[in-house]
Amino acid sequence: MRVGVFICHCGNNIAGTVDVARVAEETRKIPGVVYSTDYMYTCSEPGQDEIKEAIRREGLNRVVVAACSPRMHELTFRRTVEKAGLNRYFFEMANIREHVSWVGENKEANTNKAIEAVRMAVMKVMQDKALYSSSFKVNKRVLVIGGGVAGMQAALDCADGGLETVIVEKSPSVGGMMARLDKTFPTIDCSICILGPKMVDVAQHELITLHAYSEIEDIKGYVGNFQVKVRKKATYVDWSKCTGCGECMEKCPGKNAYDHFNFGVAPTRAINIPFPQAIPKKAKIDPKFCRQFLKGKCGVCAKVCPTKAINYEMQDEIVTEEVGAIVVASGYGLIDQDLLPEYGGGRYPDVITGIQYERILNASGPTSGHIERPSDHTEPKTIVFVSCAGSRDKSVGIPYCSNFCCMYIAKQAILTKDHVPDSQSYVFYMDIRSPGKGYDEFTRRAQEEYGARYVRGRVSRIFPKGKKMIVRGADTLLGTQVEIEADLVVLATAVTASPGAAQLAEKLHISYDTNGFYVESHPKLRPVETNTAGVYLAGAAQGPKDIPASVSQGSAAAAKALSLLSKDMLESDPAIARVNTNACVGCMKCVKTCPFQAIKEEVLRSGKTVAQVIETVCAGCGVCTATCPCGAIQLQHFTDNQLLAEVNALCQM
Amino acid sequence: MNRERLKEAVAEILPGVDAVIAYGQGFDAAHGEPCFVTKKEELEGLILNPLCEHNLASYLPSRKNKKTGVVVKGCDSRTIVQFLQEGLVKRENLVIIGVPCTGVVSAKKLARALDHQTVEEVRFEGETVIARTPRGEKRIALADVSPDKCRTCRYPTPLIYDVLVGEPIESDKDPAAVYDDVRELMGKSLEERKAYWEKEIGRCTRCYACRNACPLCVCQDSCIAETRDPHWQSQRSNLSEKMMFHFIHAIHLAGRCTECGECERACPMDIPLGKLKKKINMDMLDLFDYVPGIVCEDKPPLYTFKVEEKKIEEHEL
Amino acid sequence: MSDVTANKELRIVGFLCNWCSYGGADTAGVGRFKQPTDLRIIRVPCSGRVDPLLVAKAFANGADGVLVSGCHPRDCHYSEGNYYARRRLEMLKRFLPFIGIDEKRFHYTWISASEGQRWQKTVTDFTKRIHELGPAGKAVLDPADKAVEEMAS
Amino acid sequence: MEGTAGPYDASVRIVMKRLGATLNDPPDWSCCGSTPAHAVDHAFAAALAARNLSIVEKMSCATLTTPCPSCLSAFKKAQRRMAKNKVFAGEVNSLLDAPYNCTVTAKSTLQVIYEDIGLDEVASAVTTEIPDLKVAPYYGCILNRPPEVAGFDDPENPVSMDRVLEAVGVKVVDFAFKVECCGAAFGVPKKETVTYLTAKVLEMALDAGANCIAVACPLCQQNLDLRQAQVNAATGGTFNIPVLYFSQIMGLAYGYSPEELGIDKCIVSADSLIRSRKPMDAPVEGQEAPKKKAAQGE
Repeated sequence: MRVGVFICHCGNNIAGTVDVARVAEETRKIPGVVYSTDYMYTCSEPGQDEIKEAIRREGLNRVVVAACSPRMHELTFRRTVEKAGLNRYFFEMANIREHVSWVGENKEANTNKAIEAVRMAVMKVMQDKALYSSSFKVNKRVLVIGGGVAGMQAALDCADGGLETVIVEKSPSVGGMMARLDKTFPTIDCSICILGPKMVDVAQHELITLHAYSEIEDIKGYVGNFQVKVRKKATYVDWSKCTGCGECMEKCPGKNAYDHFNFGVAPTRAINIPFPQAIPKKAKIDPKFCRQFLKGKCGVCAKVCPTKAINYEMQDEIVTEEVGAIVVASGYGLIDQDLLPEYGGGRYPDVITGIQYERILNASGPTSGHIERPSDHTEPKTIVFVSCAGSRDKSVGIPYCSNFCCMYIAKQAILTKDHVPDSQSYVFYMDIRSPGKGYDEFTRRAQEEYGARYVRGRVSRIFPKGKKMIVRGADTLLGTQVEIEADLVVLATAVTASPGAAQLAEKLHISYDTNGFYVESHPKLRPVETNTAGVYLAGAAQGPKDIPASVSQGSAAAAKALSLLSKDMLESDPAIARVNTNACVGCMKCVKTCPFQAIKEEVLRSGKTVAQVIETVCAGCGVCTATCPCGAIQLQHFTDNQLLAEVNALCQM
Repeated sequence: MNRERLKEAVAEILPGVDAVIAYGQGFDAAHGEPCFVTKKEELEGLILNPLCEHNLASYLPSRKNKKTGVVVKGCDSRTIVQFLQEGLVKRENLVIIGVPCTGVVSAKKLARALDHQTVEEVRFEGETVIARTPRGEKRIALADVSPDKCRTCRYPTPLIYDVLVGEPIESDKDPAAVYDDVRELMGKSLEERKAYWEKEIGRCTRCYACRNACPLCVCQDSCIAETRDPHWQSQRSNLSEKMMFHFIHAIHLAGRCTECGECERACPMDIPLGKLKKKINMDMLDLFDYVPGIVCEDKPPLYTFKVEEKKIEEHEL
Repeated sequence: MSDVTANKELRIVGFLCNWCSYGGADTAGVGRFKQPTDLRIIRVPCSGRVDPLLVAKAFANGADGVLVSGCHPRDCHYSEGNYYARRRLEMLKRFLPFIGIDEKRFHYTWISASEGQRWQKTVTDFTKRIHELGPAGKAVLDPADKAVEEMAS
Repeated sequence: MEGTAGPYDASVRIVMKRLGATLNDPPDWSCCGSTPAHAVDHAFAAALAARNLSIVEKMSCATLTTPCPSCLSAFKKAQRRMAKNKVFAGEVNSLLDAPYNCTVTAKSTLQVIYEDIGLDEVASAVTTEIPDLKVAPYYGCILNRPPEVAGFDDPENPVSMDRVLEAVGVKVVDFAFKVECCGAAFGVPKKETVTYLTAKVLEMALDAGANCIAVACPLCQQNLDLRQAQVNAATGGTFNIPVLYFSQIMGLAYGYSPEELGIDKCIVSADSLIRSRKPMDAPVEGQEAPKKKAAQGE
């Protein structure tokens, strides 16, 4: 056994609070260690060359690097030792930066801690076994969850890259939030006009399969080979027949169905096509409002449908898709007004949310683009915008900034002036957050060219007075209380994780933060990857994002999927469970506890029954190893002996 | 306990099985021992009395695929139920002869009561044991020489059987008292408990008799107390290694031990090994409302989980 | 081990799952959240990998405290590992005092990769607790041991 | 309570009695400390409140109820802080002859009626209807705020009083200033503030179509009622809207006389409104009608 140890200064990051020279010197005394040195930046190219050189010069067959976290550079150094001809698993890292130099103040204690961390790594590396990854075929198809702009971008990029792509969208049409917007900042170009073509591309691309009005039921498998069950929810309309003529919607007597697309600004029909540009442009019935379902008699749509597409007996259908990579672009949600009782909590019709206002501004919206008060359909002259309605407010449980409200409020103020020239907009804000190309100029235009009055302060209460809504708030710049008699109040309600985000995360085995947004595997360097191989993030599912950011992340996720699936075979991680058939007594307790059903019973020629690991299915958690009473099933690279070596290194008797 | 009816029952099933595991007379009058009956002629050797202390179910996993008949007392039957829970035996390969039991004799306790004299004859009159030694006859109450498990026995009648020899018996023991011995020890201070086990386990010779006798020690020859890979412990016979061995045994039996008492019966050093497992059983009952070896359909608690654990709370620092 | 630290420090072993808690400890490092230096970290893929016997072994070898930390329930990278861990470790925590090991010396908890501060607090509080309890003290030597030690010396 | 708020005291006792709840006065109760005390010293303020709580503990009553929100929050604050902070609790108890062990909880009378007695009970006792009455329920600033202390009803849009009054068959208007500050506390130092704030509340009540304001706080009652003249003088307004305790309105609905309920003591007379009251025709319907309203209420 010839172990070489390399202690990294990491500039001053480690050397500042750890006596690296002494660590190297103490390490040299450990039996088995034949070479030990310290180096300024071990991860740098010369640093890595130094390692390769030492392996040759000193004939090392095991290597330990004491530096940063293995989560940072383990892979780097594994490649290094491999280049020098060692098996990549004959390498261990001692984390003396994140776990030592950065968190301990006493240099002597740190140094001592570092020495022991290294001793531990040395003991482990001496127990390490050579491991060889086997390769397996990948399924060159991609699943995109969510048909918003991020999801569509990802899907189109993947498909253009030649990969079959499946989109699962939970609402009846793709387009997501962007399809609902009127104009987009900072260019004021028509949202649906620039999104529409993308939606059409999605529909027409021969490599894209779209499951609209569908949800993820269950996901099994692993990178390269996922099996996904998709629940196609019953629309009660046979979409293979439906031409989207809209005849049914015309005649439907169920006139007050809740309009999800318009966020309830106005009612829609029980059978409806969400919006003119919908993709697919198909009708669906909302049983909650359909007379046929409520009263058991009506059938008007069935009568008028020219293609006889209506089917009241329709049931949910489960289809299975096999894919190699998954892009999660499930989008975001918005808080309900009831969380804001001081603003009326939804009791006042003329206090609406930003997204509702978008629909009112929108030419294809319920008011055909005429700005009116929901209460009496009159044209408002004084409009007050309240930013941070819930955002940056611990008492509502939302500590974070919703990212794009400042910008769309400025946009809506500008559009309001366009629609109603004699109107006056007020904007209550905490801070104007407009860090983006042309963004700050845009908010200034809203103020300077369109005369929107910006009031720095929070709104304490909104209440009705006659036909008006009184908005009372603080003007922290004037240091006084202000009251504005508004005709219409628009709340920039806080952005949240999309409903059901947590359940989806559990199906995907990815993690989500305290606010329900999905967690990327590194905040800076791996922003679209998750900790589950083959699953990537795009759009606001990972955190509040505006359109350009969502689109770029969509493309980024697609790039990741493309590069993953550019290979025909993937290398399996050899750090999985193995059974020592001599030791296995066939009690099959491991089978009972394996979270992945990766262990099966097998009868050897000798007639002995033993456990057998299905290599491609095993994810390497090691629950089986902790279950096995006779230590017959061992998680490679984390075997009992390897962990015991570390324990013994720490606590000698 | 009716020997004649047992012989009939064994004779009846014998043709259909590979062997019937029953009790025969041991090396002296004070001991019973397991005996494998394969032929009618061997029936005469059978005994059925309080000397039938062993848990014969222990042999079953090694005969998983052989059709086997077995004689079990109430306590022993729980072992079979546990085997079935864990899939260690096949029900269809078992013919179970159950015998309701009013308590057995601990050979060790009897020897002690007779001051380790040679035993020439042992008779039973109801609840009394009459033993003849060179010093003459001695009458001893069965309760005084029965193993601890009998004193809190809740299941005198087997929980699972194909044939029942004798009439079912109801337990007259208090269910609450089962874990009194554990509670008593827990009542002591940490230091006292430490000292207690250092004294008890200090006597251990690492002969592994307890492990070999244990019906639920599935590993047998690949026990990690002896292997090098994984190398959990050295062969040194010092206290911490002894402790470690018994720790292993206890943890491996967590939520599985049916408290048949074989470990204590087999231990030449009289170490109260049952207590270790009973403590964990007590916690399993409290945490998961689970008692090993009662219901065949149960799942041992450590091989399953609930997303919301009612009884497990986060521990504060 | 240098005498100074030898006298000051106690031996605390931490088993951390790679995906959440080890990441949480990294996050604490990146945030420069200062911590006591006693604890040593052993990285495992999942809290479900932590065999109760590993904890027992650490104590048998003279550890003064053992900490196990995994992903929060529902958030396990392997979806179920920490559920098994929870049952095993709870069983262990209740068993330790029976054989004379103070259950306060053993703690298991859930810390996510984003909870650097929570990690800092856990390490600080647990280390404080162990120092309040003092050294665990080795099992008394029995003759077998004495003999070996004499031979050694 | 027996002083300026006599009518509140009387009406609450009558109503609770009618609803079959027994009220035991704590023997030798003392001042709760209210607003002034905590300005001096927190432990001292808490002690004043805790003293009463500990007396009630000895009476082996589960809850201490007070109609006055100010007392209530004094009690609840003491209770909360002592339960959360053992050190503080020790400090406070050292000031008391008998320690308070945080076993009894303080509740406002409104809360007891709304949660413990229940709307059905409330409705079933109704015997009289008052058709002309249109009430604006005014909860005041501290009855259910701060939420973590009060732990009752919505801090911004409370509804308990609305429901209770609806249950006794009274028309309740949607009132936006339920928890608006009436400025009472500034009565002495800054009169113009009070008149300004009070005017807003009164005005909003009228705008909302109310002809009467219901309150659950002696200070609010006194302020809104007593100061209307001042307000009119200061703002040139013509306010003349009666301000009644919710308990007084309940009393009327239960058929008690204005005198018993101390309504005659109001500065702004309520006679014109309550003249309209008449007994329910048949007792059966009399039972029915309010029940229905109660149902709507929920």
